[in-house]
Amino acid sequence: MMTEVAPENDFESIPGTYVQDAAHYQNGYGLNMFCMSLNNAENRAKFKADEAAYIDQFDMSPAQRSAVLERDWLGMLQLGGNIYYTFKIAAFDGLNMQQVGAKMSGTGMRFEDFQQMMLNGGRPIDGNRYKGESDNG
Amino acid sequence: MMTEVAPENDFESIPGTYVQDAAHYQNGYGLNMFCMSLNNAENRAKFKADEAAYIDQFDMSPAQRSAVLERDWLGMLQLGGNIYYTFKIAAFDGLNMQQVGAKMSGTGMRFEDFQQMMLNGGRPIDGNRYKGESDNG
Amino acid sequence: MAKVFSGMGTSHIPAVGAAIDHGKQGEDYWQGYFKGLEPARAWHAQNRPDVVIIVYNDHASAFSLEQISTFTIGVSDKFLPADEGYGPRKVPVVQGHPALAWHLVESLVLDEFDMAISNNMPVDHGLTVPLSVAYDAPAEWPVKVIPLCVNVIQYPQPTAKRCHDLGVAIRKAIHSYGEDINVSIWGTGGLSHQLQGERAGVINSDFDTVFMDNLVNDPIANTKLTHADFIREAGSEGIEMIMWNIMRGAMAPKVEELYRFYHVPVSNTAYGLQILKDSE
Amino acid sequence: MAKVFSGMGTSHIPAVGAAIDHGKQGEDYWQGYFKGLEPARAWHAQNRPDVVIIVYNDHASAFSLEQISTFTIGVSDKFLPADEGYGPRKVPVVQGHPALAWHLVESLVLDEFDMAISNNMPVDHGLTVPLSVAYDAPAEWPVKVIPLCVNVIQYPQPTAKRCHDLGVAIRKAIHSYGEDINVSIWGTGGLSHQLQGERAGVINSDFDTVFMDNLVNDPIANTKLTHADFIREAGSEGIEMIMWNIMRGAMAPKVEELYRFYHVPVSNTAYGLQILKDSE
Ligand SMILES: [Fe+3]
Ligand SMILES: [Fe+3]
Repeated sequence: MMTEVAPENDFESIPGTYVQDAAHYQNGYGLNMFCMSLNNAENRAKFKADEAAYIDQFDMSPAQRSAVLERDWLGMLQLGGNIYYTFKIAAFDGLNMQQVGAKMSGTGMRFEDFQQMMLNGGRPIDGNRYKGESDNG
Repeated sequence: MMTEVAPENDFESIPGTYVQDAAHYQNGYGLNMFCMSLNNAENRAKFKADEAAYIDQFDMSPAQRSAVLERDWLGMLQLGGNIYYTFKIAAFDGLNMQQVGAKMSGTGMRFEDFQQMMLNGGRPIDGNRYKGESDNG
Repeated sequence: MAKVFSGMGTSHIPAVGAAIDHGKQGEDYWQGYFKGLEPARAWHAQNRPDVVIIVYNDHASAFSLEQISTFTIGVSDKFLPADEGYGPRKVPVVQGHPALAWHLVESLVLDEFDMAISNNMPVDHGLTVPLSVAYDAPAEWPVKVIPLCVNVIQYPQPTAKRCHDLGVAIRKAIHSYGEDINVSIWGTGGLSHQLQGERAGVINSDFDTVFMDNLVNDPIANTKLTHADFIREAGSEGIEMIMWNIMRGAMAPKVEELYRFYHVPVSNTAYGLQILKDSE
Repeated sequence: MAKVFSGMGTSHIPAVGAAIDHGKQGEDYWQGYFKGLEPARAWHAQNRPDVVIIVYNDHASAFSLEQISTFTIGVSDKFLPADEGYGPRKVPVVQGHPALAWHLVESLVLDEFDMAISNNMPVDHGLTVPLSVAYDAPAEWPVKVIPLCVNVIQYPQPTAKRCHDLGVAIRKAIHSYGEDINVSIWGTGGLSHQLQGERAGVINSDFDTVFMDNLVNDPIANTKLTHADFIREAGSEGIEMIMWNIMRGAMAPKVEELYRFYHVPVSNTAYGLQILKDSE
């Protein structure tokens, strides 16, 4: 984008967060449209029958393709995926949002630990507002 | 509609004009969606093969159905049709906008007369602003 | 003439719908949550409007990245539960109110809100979970519904101020509708939550509390929050809170808070519920 | 920084496209019309912007009654000619400018315009005829294009004032775009015409002339016209003229009129063309 970001919309400084801005939209378009296609039961059956063949219909990069096939949840976000879309794959796999949450933490966090963190009141906001403030833990 | 019309948007007083408002939208929805389907070449082929069977797919009243099959151009508008939509049927029939214009005039106007009226500067606005002002001629 | 009957803010967490649909309300995890809903449900049982405008967002169910509208009003007479990836929720079809919906569209566009109109809009958990929150699992929903779908996913979302102003214009539109009916408005989504990324799971109860306090006493304060404020403080999906501003804008300048319930966690989210009524 | 290079108003009558596509420019009916375009085409040959924002309406080609957005910006890198019922026009694919398009979306939404975004938007005669007017029939269009699609079919259309204000906000957005490029804006559609009903064929040259005069000297006067004014005075499809207000709003408060051409009839329509440039 050849444009100046309004200072109040500096998302770059927020840690561990992939904002759905124009660049993200453009990078993730094909990936997210694939995810959305799983709203349809017929499409889910096709994906189930042959994942690799099914996703070949969509305009996705090799890295996006692998991230989907390997269920690299964090990688999908980094490659333009949006959680509301990529969660369609999690639903397909029978995973819930906390299971996916643990996998996206990028620290090898176990589901049980993520679950306990939520029961304890969630990931603390203190230390997690700005990059470099902490380890997002 | 259970709502008062802002006085500046009193369209009822305009002669020979079917404004695409909420009531028109609701009345004409199925008819207009049928018309729009003719944007697709496969659909045009199906409509060509059997007009009556093709339009049965759409949610249209018997009166709308007949108006389409009989090419009652004014009737279609009175039943909720919008000219941008119903003109798809004219395009299908190979008619141009002046031919349809003549047919909609509701006075049995011939195409040649409509054409000449346009060459003479169009239908005059004077006498055609308010219902009852003139015969819209 | 129609009047504004009540306002409600509520999160629309899909897990709440799943808990109700699969009869889990009695489980340890859910008991405290559903107990907190009881007073709200009792109030809703006694205080039933004719129509509810549900301000919600679609979660890649009806609308994709192909076509994103800032504000969309559903003008159909019915809205089917959407298949979000695991089959549609087995909840009643939502009955619309086309006459009021069209009146809203007319009034809002003439008031310089650039609305989109949809006649075919399957509704996902964003809309149906709030109905379950209020009415549990009836055979038919007891109210008619006008869906008002807001883009909260794609930056740039409408600003917090624009959302409040839309609410103010909705109030004006309701008050100019000629039939004597009661219209409620619900703002849904939030409160603080982040579903995605290394920061997934972030919760900011202080922010949520101040936001709900401001909705009662100082709604204009909530219109000054920027996109980055929401995303940084309330998590990337916490920005759904802008939809509560639309609800609040449609209420009188002074309101009474009839009930508040706040519960952490529900799934990865801070759950909030607030029932508001115009002050006399 | 980018700047506003020029503005143009032009009708977008499909018959003009058909005349060009089928080589009828020499026929008696068309000679006077195409002669009147010559100075405009000569000017466009010498004065080429990098990008043109084409404000137009879709005619039941890309969008149906199912989903109607007030203002839609096309953010794709290309836009295919639409099949309007007789196969797509055989004109070049329209090349987009996603970076500027997204900048417009961001700037406009933050300025409280409730835009819709489309990534898949075949373009009909509303957009391609103005390109043919300016550039005839080249192998590739010589400019990149950002389509800005306006609802002019379904009441309530945006008001004449809202359209002007959108233009003003577009000017601000262009001026805040970081690349040194020239951006033109075209308002299309109109002038007076009514395609439908017993009053089909109505033309109001006095109204058209005053409207074009006002675009030069008193653009605010054109923002005071109501929906009924346009429909009554300029015909039911004459309301397309609101799109010229968007163009005018994006120009400086004072403009110079470089060229005007007015011709009746083209098909059932009064054809108008006006090229404007900011005054120094
Ligand atoms: Fe949500
Ligand atoms: Fe047009």
